[in-house]
Amino acid sequence: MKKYETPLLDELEKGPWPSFVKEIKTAAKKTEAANDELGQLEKSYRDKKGYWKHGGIVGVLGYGGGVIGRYSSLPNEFPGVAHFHTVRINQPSGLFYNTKDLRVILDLWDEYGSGLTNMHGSTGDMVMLGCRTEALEPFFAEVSSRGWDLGGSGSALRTPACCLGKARCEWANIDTMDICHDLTHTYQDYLHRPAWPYKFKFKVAGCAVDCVASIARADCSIIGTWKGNIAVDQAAVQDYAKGGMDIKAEIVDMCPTGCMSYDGKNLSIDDANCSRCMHCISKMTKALKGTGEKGATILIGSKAPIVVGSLLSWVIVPFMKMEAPYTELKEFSEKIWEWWDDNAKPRERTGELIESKGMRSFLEAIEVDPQPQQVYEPRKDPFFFWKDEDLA
Amino acid sequence: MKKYETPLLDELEKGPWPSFVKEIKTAAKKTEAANDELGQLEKSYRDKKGYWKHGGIVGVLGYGGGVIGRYSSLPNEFPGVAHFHTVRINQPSGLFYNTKDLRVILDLWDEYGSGLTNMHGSTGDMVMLGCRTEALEPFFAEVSSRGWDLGGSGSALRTPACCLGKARCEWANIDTMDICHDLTHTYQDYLHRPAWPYKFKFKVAGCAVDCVASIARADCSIIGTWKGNIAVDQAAVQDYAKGGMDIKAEIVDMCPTGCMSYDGKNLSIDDANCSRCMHCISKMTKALKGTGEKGATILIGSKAPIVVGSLLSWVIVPFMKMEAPYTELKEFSEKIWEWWDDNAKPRERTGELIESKGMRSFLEAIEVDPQPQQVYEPRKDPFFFWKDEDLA
Amino acid sequence: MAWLTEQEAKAKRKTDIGPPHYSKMLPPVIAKNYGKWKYHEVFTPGTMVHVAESGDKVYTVRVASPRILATDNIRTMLDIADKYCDGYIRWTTRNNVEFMTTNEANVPLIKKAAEDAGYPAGGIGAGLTNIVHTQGWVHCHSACTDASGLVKAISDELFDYFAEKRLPAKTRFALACCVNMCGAVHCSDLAVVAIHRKVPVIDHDNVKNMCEIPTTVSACPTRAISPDPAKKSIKINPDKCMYCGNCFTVCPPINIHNPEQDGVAIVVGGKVGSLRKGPSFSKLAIPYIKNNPPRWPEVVEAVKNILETYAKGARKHERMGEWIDRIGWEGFFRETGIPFTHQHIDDFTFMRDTMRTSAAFKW
Amino acid sequence: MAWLTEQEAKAKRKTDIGPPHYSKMLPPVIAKNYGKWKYHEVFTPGTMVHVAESGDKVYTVRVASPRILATDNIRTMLDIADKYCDGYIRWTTRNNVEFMTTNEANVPLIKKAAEDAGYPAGGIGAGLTNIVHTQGWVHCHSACTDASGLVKAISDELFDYFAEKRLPAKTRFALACCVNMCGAVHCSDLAVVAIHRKVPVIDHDNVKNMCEIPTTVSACPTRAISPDPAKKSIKINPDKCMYCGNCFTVCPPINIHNPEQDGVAIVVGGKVGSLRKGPSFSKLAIPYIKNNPPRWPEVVEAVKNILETYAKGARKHERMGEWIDRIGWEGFFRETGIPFTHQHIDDFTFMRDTMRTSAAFKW
Ligand code: SRM
Ligand code: SRM
Ligand code: SRM
Ligand code: SRM
Ligand code: SF4
Ligand code: SF4
Ligand code: SF4
Ligand code: SF4
Ligand code: SF4
Ligand code: SF4
Ligand code: SF4
Ligand code: SF4
Repeated sequence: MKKYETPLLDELEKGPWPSFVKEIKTAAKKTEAANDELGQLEKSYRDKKGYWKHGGIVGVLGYGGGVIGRYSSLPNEFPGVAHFHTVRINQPSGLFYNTKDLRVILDLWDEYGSGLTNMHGSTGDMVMLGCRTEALEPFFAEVSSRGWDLGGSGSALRTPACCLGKARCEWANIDTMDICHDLTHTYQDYLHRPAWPYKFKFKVAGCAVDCVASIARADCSIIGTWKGNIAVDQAAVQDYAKGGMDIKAEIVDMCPTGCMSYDGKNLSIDDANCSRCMHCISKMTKALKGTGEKGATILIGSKAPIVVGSLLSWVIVPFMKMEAPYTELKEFSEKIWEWWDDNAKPRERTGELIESKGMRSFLEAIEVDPQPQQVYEPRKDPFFFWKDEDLA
Repeated sequence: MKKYETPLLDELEKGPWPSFVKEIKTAAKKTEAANDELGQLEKSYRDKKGYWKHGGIVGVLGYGGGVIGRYSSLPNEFPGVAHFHTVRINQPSGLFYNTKDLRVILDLWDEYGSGLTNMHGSTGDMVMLGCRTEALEPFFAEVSSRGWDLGGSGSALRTPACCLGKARCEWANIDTMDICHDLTHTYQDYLHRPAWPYKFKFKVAGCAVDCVASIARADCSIIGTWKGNIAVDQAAVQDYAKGGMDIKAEIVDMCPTGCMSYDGKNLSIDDANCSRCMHCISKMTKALKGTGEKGATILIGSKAPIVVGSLLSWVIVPFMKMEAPYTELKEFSEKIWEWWDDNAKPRERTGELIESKGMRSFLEAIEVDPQPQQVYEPRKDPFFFWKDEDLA
Repeated sequence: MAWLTEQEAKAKRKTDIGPPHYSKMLPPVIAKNYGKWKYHEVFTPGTMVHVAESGDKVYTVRVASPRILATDNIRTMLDIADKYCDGYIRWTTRNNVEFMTTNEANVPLIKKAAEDAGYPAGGIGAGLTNIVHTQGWVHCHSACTDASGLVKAISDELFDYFAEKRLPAKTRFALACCVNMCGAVHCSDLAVVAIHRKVPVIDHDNVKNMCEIPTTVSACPTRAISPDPAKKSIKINPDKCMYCGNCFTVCPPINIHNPEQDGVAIVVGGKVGSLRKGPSFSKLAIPYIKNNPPRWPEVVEAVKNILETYAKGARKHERMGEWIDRIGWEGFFRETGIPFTHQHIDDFTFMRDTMRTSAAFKW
Repeated sequence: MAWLTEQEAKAKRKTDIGPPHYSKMLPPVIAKNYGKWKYHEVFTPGTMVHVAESGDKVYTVRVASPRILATDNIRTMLDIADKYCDGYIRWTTRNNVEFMTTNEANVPLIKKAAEDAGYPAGGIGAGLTNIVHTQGWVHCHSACTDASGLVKAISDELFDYFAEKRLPAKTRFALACCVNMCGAVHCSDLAVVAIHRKVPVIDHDNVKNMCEIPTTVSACPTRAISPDPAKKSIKINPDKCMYCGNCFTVCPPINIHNPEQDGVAIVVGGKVGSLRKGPSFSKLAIPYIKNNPPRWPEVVEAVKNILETYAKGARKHERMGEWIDRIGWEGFFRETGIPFTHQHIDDFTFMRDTMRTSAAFKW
């Protein structure tokens, strides 16, 4: 293997934060791919630009996604990265691993790939970084025979993701990991075979804290919530006070709805006006707990800014029960896909289509009634549409 | 004169609120115009529709505005309102009158018009309701010879208006009545001879309370403010407390910036974080007072919803001194008109043009620097323009 | 008095002289203390005093006006002003009438005299002032309801909030007789705006003579209008029309009036001042109530429900919109019992800013 | 290990089996107390405990990761997990690594072992967790800065806020190497997004073979692109282009990269959770800083200034955006000393919602 001088990258081995340059150098000891990645990257640092071509279409037999084609624009100079495709392996729900199973993947990746990974990609996949075209099939055969499968890419269902939820969090209102797993398995076909106008992402969070940022980057954000009161353990409140918490300033005054009061002894909540924002619960977890019926709020439409500005997901179903096999959620999703598939232009995300067709068409198509919980505020201009059926 | 049966309108003579029907009937005793107005209006009530035609162009010699043409669509049935034009007489600043001068107008109106008025129209004019075409010239000659003039209409400067300001209000930071009077007189030509793409309105309020709703309905809203601290008279604060005011709940907790505190004795204000919203001052007028340099915030662009939704005025100049002869304000306004006149389509208001051309073009044209006070928040998407001069 | 002849008129007329100087119109106490006021106090909904640095005081009595005023009745007001107010009077920016006096003893006399003339006192401080409104069927061709009549019907019902009862804060009520909204209806605590619900009807024969087709086409904000070359007229795509009436304004043969389907919408929660919450637009509460003259009982009922729900629920100094901000719009619809419909969802221009993008809301 | 032959691969491969079931991946204490957790406590930025209703406890040590991980180094982590964590490990949704144990005594040992391997503990509670980022020059053709290197440079400088120092609240920092923003950059407390500033350059000879012209034309959100029939190519109106790169994504012969003018913008004040203030977008703080690899000192300086101004000014539990809401954006620019430019004013789509329509603001 060539030995590259990397004076610029070497600067990034210094300092307390773990160094990605060290990681690449570690892998570079084993694979030419990682070694040439290092060389090409040094050149990028020198020239202030990347040296990758537009991705080409590569993949494994019978799948339309799961691999991102990537070719160096300097294949002669850096033959090890002439092909440098990404293989997305669908992560297990919640990102827990037993070391035994994970070691198997690592060994296979040293054999077939660059030895470099991302644990994980932004969507959630185990991203295997740097694979030659001819290695794709055998690598896939190896991993799939061990019980793993690829994640999504292209105009398809993307790998669903979730927060760890009930696995280790006292606030989970729904079984995020199970929902994520179930959706992933139910919709394998949509995931592997791009057949839609564009990508569609699910993310599942156990509560409004949203530790998987679902509201910002999922066409369908599923967020756990409850319908009852917040139970207050007054003794535990007192413990927090004794521990030095300024309950008035930190809890009551920061409650966004102003529905709490504290008289120095008892904390009380006007539950009808609580918006279940999770602030007080998160700061006094030993004292407060949501009670009553559990379920999820379903929000639709978020995405990154290309090309008309980012969207956050919109509340569509304020409350949906979430019990396996999640039939209501699935029927709901399928109605959305049908409407989207019928109406969208290529590369038009669900949220963008709702914007262009109007919320009424969308709600009517998926058979959801208008409800004040769907909006921050009603319209401000006097211009609105009437259908004949409205003019009674 | 015909005698109309008005069973529907008669219903509106009942009840404690002053009755416009009584007013029309009062005038109907004197003029056929008012009498036929009554008859036609009864018919409107019966048929649930108006009986007026689109206005035609009528006016007085040498003026392009000040009169709104109005013709009945049933001139044979109601000959008294066959012509029923409106004459807008420019009100004196602040809407104060001495009875002597006003009586002169009333007498003339009984002679030449219907005897019906609006005191005042929404823009601010004395609205004389119902005049025949042939009466316009002599009526105008009479009133103008007594020192009155017409107000604006059409695509022109509209009659400026103001709150009463220093005349009777302790909070006025600027001399609203003088500014309004001065602008009106300086721009007589623009007011009487429509030469612009559309209407342009000035409204002047002495403080952020905005008792003339300038921010909602003036292309140029001029709102008084100050640059110093709020002086606190602690003894007066105590008087309010003794008088039963809950200073914590009513003042401190309602301060939008959270910049006040009260320890039961002293009220203190972190002036750097006060936004001069006027809440505390308005509720404790004896105790609090803005100090330091006085001037105005200039906001541009508000209008009614036709056709792309209402606009509120935008802060363009956070602070401008306001001393007669208001040269800075006038130069500023003239720059706006020049840019607007050069760029607008017909019937495009200033605010709409700014929207369509972009704030940068506008600010550059009028030579105002970008400032954070102009925005609630900066942009949220990563898409923005660069000019060559920015790429240093 | 005889009409001026054409010649007399020509000789007499002056132009570009502007309105008279306000200094001629000011009561002496106002002129003297101009810019030197110290504080004011509200006594009753109809009376207040302003105290100057000099110690001078001016008492104000504010009285209701129907805005349409006959000259004879204005003269009655002027008589009162001559008697008690040194011959001065003023109107407010909302068209109420103000009598000012330096003599406190005159206050009840003024009130009584005005009331006797039919103009009761009120509107000051934390209550309802008069409903601002525009022309309606009385004068405007664009009106799809009457303004004065509807205002009269509502004001009768809410009269106590003008003259006696207090509310949590000032409540500004406005009425517009069409979506041109000649007023600050779009930024009122409570407002009624008249709307159409049917696509305009075109009198094709007159279009070619009376309209400029390109202007008409481009007047439509939703691009619902296109030329119809066959008829030398225009055509309207009914799915795109949202009944703004702009085409009707620019082209007389287009008629948007439809007596059976025209009516009013109720909007709430706007404000103008920058106190506490910034100026803000009113938002849709009720998308449609039919026109039912002469007293529009359904509209009266609806606005009363909203006003009284607010009066019950809001904290002191909270304007309508601030109360709604605190309880949330879901709280508003819950408390008032008003149904939420497709029309409430703003999917014309502002969907992005108005749809809820948060998992926090109230049931 | 030898590569599978084509035939072997075919025989072995399975499809549509999805990921393994998570139950196989859970440490026993997690499996046992699944859905039955009672509360947690944060000890240090790198350690916390969760206590179950059963009384069981699980201690978590969270350690930093550069996200680009070599298999050999992951194996080192797995060795630690085998030694102290019953053979289980997890990654977080932000790509940190978590070691869990039921034995409190293991906590310092895990910390030490991970630190020795180069992965220091931190990121829990009210402080800075790792900077999420994407591919950059390491792998993506779209990148106009490097992601990993810039993150490394910033993280070194802000390391104490990850490992030791506390902030008023959790601070989420993200970095995107182009405006596609593969992450939640648009909703982060603090974020860096790489941008272009020059109109794309077109390789006209290749357009006809490599692009669909209509697709390319319609890909432009600002309608800056039109067909150029003479050249059988397209042309771009430079006044309309805002450098989004969408044309470059759909048509390879369009090159938007410009090493001297590409750089990054800094955005602030976004958040994702619904606690207190709802989810919200990050807003522009600094429109441009040039690319200066390998350590981007100007960017490091700029974000440090913002973070420390926030740390000094915010109240407890106030996220970056909440602090800014309280002091106002005019307060933000005043406190940080960042200049306000034309680029900050949102006149592309959202001018109406972002221009100040109030007379209330701070000097
Ligand atoms: C690998 C990954 C970044 C990472 O380093 O983690 C990634 C990488 C790419 N993204 Fe992404 N996106 C990745 C998560 C995201 C996310 C975050 C998420 O899924 O939670 C987003 C924002 C959310 C969203 O979907 O809007 C995201 C929004 C985009 C977009 C903009 C899409 C839009 O509708 O606005 C594009 C542009 C496109 O599709 O042409 C894009 C395009 C791309 C491409 C395919 C660019 C291209 O045209 O070749 C990148 C390939 C990079 C490479 O060569 O490795 N990527 N992309 C992430 C997927 C890994 C995984 O499977 O786990
Ligand atoms: C008389 C008056 C209403 C009143 O009863 O008080 C009035 C009456 C008319 N207005 Fe107005 N506007 C009146 C103040 C307003 C205001 C309020 C203000 O000026 O403070 C507004 C909202 C602010 C604004 O300018 O946006 C207003 C916004 C409109 C609009 C919408 C303009 C826009 O850009 O959105 C129109 C439509 C038009 O211009 O075609 C309009 C058009 C009209 C016309 C001329 C309708 C027409 O096409 O014939 C009305 C004539 C009515 C009539 O026959 O008497 N009027 N108009 C007000 C003027 C009296 C005066 O001079 O004092
Ligand atoms: C006379 C008048 C000005 C004029 O030049 O004519 C006026 C006069 C005063 N206003 Fe006003 N306001 C007048 C229209 C307005 C308007 C404009 C409008 O309604 O179209 C507003 C803006 C309303 C809005 O924000 O939507 C207005 C919002 C206020 C407020 C703010 C109330 C609030 O809490 O938001 C105050 C302060 C207060 O009440 O504490 C105020 C206070 C005052 C004070 C106390 C100012 C003073 O120190 O003299 C005056 C008497 C109080 C009163 O009426 O209760 N005035 N006031 C107007 C009377 C209208 C009427 O007949 O009812
Ligand atoms: C492990 C992880 C979930 C996972 O499935 O991997 C997680 C775990 C916890 N989060 Fe989180 N959050 C995790 C990503 C997030 C995200 C998503 C993100 O950053 O992309 C958010 C949304 C951030 C936002 O709003 O922009 C998030 C916002 C929170 C908050 C809200 C903070 C706030 O005041 O706004 C809390 C509550 C708190 O800190 O009081 C919280 C609290 C918690 C608790 C205490 C929940 C619990 O009871 O176990 C967990 C440990 C606290 C900690 O890390 O400080 N977690 N947390 C994620 C760790 C990421 C990391 O490596 O740093
Ligand atoms: S989103 Fe809620 S349930 Fe999920 S990990 Fe975060 S706090 Fe726990
Ligand atoms: S969850 Fe939020 S809204 Fe409800 S009481 Fe707690 S802080 Fe207030
Ligand atoms: S706007 Fe201000 S100065 Fe003018 S009357 Fe109202 S409170 Fe007084
Ligand atoms: S003027 Fe407004 S912001 Fe300033 S101290 Fe008073 S209430 Fe607070
Ligand atoms: S609101 Fe409409 S109907 Fe009423 S006066 Fe104005 S233009 Fe005429
Ligand atoms: S009413 Fe308005 S939307 Fe309908 S056709 Fe006419 S201009 Fe267009
Ligand atoms: S943000 Fe842009 S450059 Fe970075 S990985 Fe995503 S598409 Fe590639
Ligand atoms: S970079 Fe974006 S705005 Fe510029 S031409 Fe290409 S697609 Fe259009």
